[in-house]
Amino acid sequence: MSEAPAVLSVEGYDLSYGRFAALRDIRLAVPRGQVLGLVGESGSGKTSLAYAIMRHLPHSAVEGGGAIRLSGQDLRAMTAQQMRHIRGSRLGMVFQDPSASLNPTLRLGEHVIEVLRRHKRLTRPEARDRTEAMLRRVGLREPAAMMRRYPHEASGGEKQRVVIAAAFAAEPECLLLDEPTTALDVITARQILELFTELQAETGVAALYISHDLALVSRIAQRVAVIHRGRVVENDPAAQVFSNPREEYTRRLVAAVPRPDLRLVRDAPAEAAPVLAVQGMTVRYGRQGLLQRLAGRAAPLPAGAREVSLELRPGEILGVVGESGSGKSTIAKALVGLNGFEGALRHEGRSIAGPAAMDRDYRRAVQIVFQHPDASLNPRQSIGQILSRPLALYGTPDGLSRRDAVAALLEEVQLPADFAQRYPHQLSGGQKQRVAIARAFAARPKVVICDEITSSLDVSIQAQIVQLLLQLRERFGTGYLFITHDLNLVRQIAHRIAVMYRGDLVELADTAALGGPQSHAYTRALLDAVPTPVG
Amino acid sequence: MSASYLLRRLLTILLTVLIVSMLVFGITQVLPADAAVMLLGENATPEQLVAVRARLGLDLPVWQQYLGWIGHVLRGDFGTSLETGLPVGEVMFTALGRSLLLALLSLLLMLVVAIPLGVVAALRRGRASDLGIGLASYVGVSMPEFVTATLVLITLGNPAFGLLPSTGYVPLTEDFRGGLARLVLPVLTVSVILVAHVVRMVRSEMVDVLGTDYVRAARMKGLSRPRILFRHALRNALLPTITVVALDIGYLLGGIIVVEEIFAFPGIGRALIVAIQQRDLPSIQAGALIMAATYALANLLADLAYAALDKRIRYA
Amino acid sequence: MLVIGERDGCRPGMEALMDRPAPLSRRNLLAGTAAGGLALVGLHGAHAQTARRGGTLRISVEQAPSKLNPLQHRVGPEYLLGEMLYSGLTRLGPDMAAQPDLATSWSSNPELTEWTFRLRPQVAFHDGSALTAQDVVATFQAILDPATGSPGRSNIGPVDSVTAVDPLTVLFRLKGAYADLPVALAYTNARIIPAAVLKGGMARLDREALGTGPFRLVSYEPSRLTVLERNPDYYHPERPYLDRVEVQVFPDATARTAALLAGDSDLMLSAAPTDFARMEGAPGVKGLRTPSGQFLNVIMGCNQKPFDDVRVRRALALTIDREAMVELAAEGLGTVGADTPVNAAYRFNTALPPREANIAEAKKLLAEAGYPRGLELTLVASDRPNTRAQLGVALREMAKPAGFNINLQTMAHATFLDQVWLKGPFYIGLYNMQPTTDGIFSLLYASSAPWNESKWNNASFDKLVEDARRTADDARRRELYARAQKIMYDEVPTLIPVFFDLLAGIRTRVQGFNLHPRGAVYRIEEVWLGGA
Amino acid sequence: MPDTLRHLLRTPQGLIGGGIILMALLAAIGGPAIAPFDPEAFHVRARFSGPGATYWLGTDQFGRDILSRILAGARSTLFLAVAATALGTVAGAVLGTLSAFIGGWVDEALMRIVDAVMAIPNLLFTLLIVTVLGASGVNALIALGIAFTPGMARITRSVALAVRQQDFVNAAVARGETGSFIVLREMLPNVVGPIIVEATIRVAFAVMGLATLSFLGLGAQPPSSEWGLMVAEARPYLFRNAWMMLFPGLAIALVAVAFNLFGDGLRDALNPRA
Repeated sequence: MSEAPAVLSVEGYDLSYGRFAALRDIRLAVPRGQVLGLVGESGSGKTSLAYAIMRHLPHSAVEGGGAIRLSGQDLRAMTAQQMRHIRGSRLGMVFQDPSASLNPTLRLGEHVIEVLRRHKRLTRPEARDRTEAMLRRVGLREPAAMMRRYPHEASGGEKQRVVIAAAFAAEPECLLLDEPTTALDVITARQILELFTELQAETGVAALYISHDLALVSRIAQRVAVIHRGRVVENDPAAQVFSNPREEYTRRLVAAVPRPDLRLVRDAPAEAAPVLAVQGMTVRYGRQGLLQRLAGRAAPLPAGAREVSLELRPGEILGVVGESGSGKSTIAKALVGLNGFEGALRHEGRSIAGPAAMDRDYRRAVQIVFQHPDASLNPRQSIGQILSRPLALYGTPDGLSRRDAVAALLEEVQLPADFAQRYPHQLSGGQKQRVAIARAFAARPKVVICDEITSSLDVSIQAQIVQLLLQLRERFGTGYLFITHDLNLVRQIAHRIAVMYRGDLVELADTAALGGPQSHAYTRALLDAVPTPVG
Repeated sequence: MSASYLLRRLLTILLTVLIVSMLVFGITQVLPADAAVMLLGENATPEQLVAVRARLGLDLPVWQQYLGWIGHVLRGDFGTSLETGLPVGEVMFTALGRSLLLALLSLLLMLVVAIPLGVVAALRRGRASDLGIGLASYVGVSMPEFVTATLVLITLGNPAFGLLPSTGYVPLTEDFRGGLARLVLPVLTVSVILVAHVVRMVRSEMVDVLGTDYVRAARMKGLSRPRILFRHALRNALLPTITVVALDIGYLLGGIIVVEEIFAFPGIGRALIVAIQQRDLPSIQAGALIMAATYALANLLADLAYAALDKRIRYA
Repeated sequence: MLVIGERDGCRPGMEALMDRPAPLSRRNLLAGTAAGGLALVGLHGAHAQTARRGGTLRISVEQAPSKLNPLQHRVGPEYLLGEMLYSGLTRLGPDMAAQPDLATSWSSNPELTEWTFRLRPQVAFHDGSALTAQDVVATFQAILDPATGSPGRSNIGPVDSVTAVDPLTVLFRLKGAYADLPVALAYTNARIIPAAVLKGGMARLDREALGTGPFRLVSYEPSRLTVLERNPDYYHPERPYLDRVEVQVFPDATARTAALLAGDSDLMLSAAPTDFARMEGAPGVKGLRTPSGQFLNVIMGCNQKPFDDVRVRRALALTIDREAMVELAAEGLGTVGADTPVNAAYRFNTALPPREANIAEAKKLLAEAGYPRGLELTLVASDRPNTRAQLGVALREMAKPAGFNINLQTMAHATFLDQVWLKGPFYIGLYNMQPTTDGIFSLLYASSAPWNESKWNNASFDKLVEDARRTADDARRRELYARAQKIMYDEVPTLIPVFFDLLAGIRTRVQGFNLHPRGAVYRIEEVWLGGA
Repeated sequence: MPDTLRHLLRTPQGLIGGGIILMALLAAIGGPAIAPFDPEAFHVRARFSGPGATYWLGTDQFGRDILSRILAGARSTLFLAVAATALGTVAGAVLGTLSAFIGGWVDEALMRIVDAVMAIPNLLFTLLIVTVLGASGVNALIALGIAFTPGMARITRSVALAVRQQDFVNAAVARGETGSFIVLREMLPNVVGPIIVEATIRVAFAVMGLATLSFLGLGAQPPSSEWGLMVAEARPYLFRNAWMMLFPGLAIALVAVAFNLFGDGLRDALNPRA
């Protein structure tokens, strides 16, 4: 425990919503110049805590005992009016998604100016000058021009810089950061994180950094508090939490964090002919409007993916990484016939000309699992119905009855057989994704395309799902086209990794060789940006 | 927004109006009425009818008649009324002018009343004032204009009380005060449903906006309440309302038909009702077409207003 | 409740015959054919005070006067304009007798087949040109020309030819004897138009008015407002008294009444029975009411089953409680009818005892006619005016106990005219009062009548009407008409349970206006405005 | 579905709206039986009565009992409104789904026409159709149904397109399901919810629209006791007996309010966010 006086301290704080205890006996302290990481999975209470500190709670919240102090003053004793003067000036907050937290109809400069005018009592010209300086400080190259823009005219990174400038504008004593990089792509996130670290060191602000990403937090925070079901279960120096967790929960959490150095797949795929081969595949979006067609001025349609060539051998796990919009999902959709494509696609040596040519054999062999299980399971069908459908299409194995086959499928994905009667909304996110996986495996496919299937899940669930996939592969010899933006995860399991950037496949290499001196500059930047766990 | 966008929108409107013209023309073709008989009365001899049909082009195939008609319309000639023999376009556009006056005043009143009410309801969500406004707006949305109009007539317009003149129309240029006084009751009636509708819209938009991250962010920045309300919340809440108002113009033009009939207001709605009752085909065609075109233009204006206010929209 | 034949039972032309109001019988004998200049002074409104010049009269009407050409007028508001802007040869007095207008005197040969009319000298049209016999000839030729589409064509009598004897004398030759010609020539469409205008085609008259009437046209916006101003060159040196007349259109009766009560209009030419009581009670306003020959009749196709059997017709007539019907259909503002189209408002009428309701007798007749278990019928009523449906609903209820099961079917007026009128076997008609008894009989009920809706075709009735038309002696005519009426009473070609009074509303400062039973006579040039 | 019902009755809108609709339905079914008088019987001596002990809501110009007429009129009013909505909804749903599913130029052409029709103010369009068909309750129903169709087609199409974007439909396509299976089994059950909500709210518009048509003389015809017609018939007697007009007017407003409330409640109940 640090001995310096705490800027922010939470002492034995309780909070509940009705009978649900959201926070129990929270104790935290952040001294000046330090960053405390607060890590927890969804529903753990970390965001409730942030708003409790900001004194912005819904009417249904009931506070128990405890105190929340800012430089010794108890914020719980403050009136709403007093709080309005503390927020933004002494206690700032940065949100997850800059696109949502900036008012779309206000110019970017105004977001900083309003803070300075309010809390620093500056005149408009003074505030404008100060803002320009601030924006320059947060690394925006043409601050004056940027000030005149609207949020939609700036990139995500630029917007988050503006948000950070606004947060630091009034020189607060303490900052709360609620997943400030989650909505950004890896490289930008890295830059924002560096900017924050610099500013934090420069201003000596005390910061509470909230995140679900243990690896990331362990790199920027001096101490890490782990919150689980409303309780802080562990509060230790960062390195210690990672390398030597005290609590069982933390241990599990740490174990679940993907570490590229811990390979989960050891075998190499057999040197056989590829099940799936793609040569020069280009996928275009949209269609020509009626007017354009009539006018005969058909402009070429934008391509989501250009000239991509890939091969997948039986049992191979091929990772595909890239930021959003890089074209990874586009390829996935083309492979299952949801998009038309140009170029060649071969399945076990057979040429597939387009979606229309994908016959039952092809579809049986190539299955897909989507990112959001909420959207990919029909809410009006029971799990049993959902699973029966592929069985009806592709046949029920071993002369089992349909019902038994459904039960068997559920068992394969480690769900109880009586789930067949349930509906998707009665299942948790992880369970739903298991159902989606079961649906894909009902066809006994040779290839399953996993399109970001773990990215909406908490890290511990993610680990279980990955485990499941690997077991199934063991059992059925299935190959995966594993699409993700999580480099750490894919490096744990993939044999080879394809890197996509703005529609182009920039690199395809063995996992071990990735990032070597031969690697593409983008690949290296990507790898540099990824926070790997300390320790 | 670019000139080519504007051009494209105008072309779309033209296409829409063209389709409407076909529909309207088609409808008037199947109406149980014969223009030649209408013109001559039933004392006409068969030879006369044949002659008149030839003169009017009624003996031509329907599509030729349509082309002839639309050709004239494009040159600004809507034909002459079978009833009065007056040029229909002139009559309808004069009437349209009055209806637009009525419509614009109703919109104005609606905005002045509905926005503050909607905001109050949103801010006081779940409290008595919100429920009261909500209930009133439910009732307002559910009252047909003729019921509202009659209620207005026996209360505010009741000659026994002598509050307001209830009927008729005097051009504002002739008698400004008298003309305005005569507009009060119709405007009031038309506004009721609009207000009720828009209040609900403003309220729900406002509730949504108050729950957004950027309003929460503004709160967390410790900004003053007026600044959060006006600069951050209201502005964004009103944007979608504009679209609703544009849609309401369609209702407005329809509702005006009944209101004009009841208050003896000589607008395009009443002109149309009269035309329909008299089976005056050129008047029906012109009136319906002009109304549809007005509606389409109003929608374009709303789009442009939206674009001017919402910086996110870029019309390429 | 359209007093003056809205376009209503009356399509162009038919309305003619449906709209004749009746005379106030007391004044019957006053207006002689040869009254000459005397009648000019007008028995119309005998004013106690002296008329004052000046002011604007605002008249509200119930529908747009959508035709300006007087030869084509069909409805009340148009007749109003026609009368103010134009003049006829004769005009209809309050007693239903002809009075001089542009003709100062007239005479006929003893056979009643040739009539000579002397024109008033030095009368000028609004464009300054002088009125001559040629204008009269051209006007009547235009009316008789089917191409004009003038409803008056069948109402101006059996005119064969019209010729100018000299610049101020016109000779009418008839196809047969006709005692009522001077009255028939007062018809609403018979307005004299300059021959020069008619030669140039009539389209001009859709936008301008070129008459000899007491007022000139200032502006014409049919659906809203028509403005007229005093014609300083009108042949009567003092009239009109008003400087200006505005005709406002209020289709909605409630709105129209409200405008009168609020003082936004001075004269409401037709009032709804429901609003009549309100006007009586309001300050500064009074209701005007005159009994009239306007009626609703239930047409039964006498040439087809089941109405070819007179017992069925009589049975239906016996179900009606006529006193109640006056209440229900006319709000009490009417008189009981005895199934003949003439009543006390006409010059020639013989009162018949109104039929009492007798359900037992009705049942008996129906059974005798072969319908012991009742009769299913569909009665059609047009939607304008709403009194038709009102009467239909009442009839349906009254006839129920006798075994008549009547389905009421209402339809748009235009559709009604197109599909039912003159064709259907069972529907409700509306007729305005006609100037003469002959008119209503020979236009509606004679076998050869152009609007013989019930196809009754009774030879003895036809003969009586024909004889009366050739008879100059009033007593003899009255006798012939009484016998015709009796035949109708027994045979019941149509049901006529109610005659409607004509109703209007007026601001009390308006003087000199009298409600004419015929409906289409207004005499605005005699109106003047008193103090507030 | 029982789940939805429970949710629905838990929202205040759903409860109040449902309650009023239930009452109206009872009147529609048992109206004539519970009416104190024959709705068509004249009481000539008691014309234009105000509300009182004998005639609870007063009598009309023929002395007919207003309460009995309102009860009897519930049937035609509700039936016409619901049927008009159903007609428009079914026609619109078929058009919209087809348009969304076929796509391409068919979709484009259909939507252009829909846009054009929607550019005609609704009431005007209805008026034109009734004028062609002739004035009667059934024709008003048809006209209103036709007038509702483009709007419903629009909504169905956008809901269908949204559902079509869903991954479960993608999954079905990727699985190689037939078009009809995808439309009928995967899409349709998810499209009906929002459409039912929309349709419920439209019943309110239908009630008002039919009343307006009757008011203009183009809807139900005497001696029907359809509420809009009752109001229209009462108008001339406004200053004589305002109750004649007030009660059926209130009945219309009440039922319209009820359907509005019920629709909003349904929307909340079907909304997963609620």
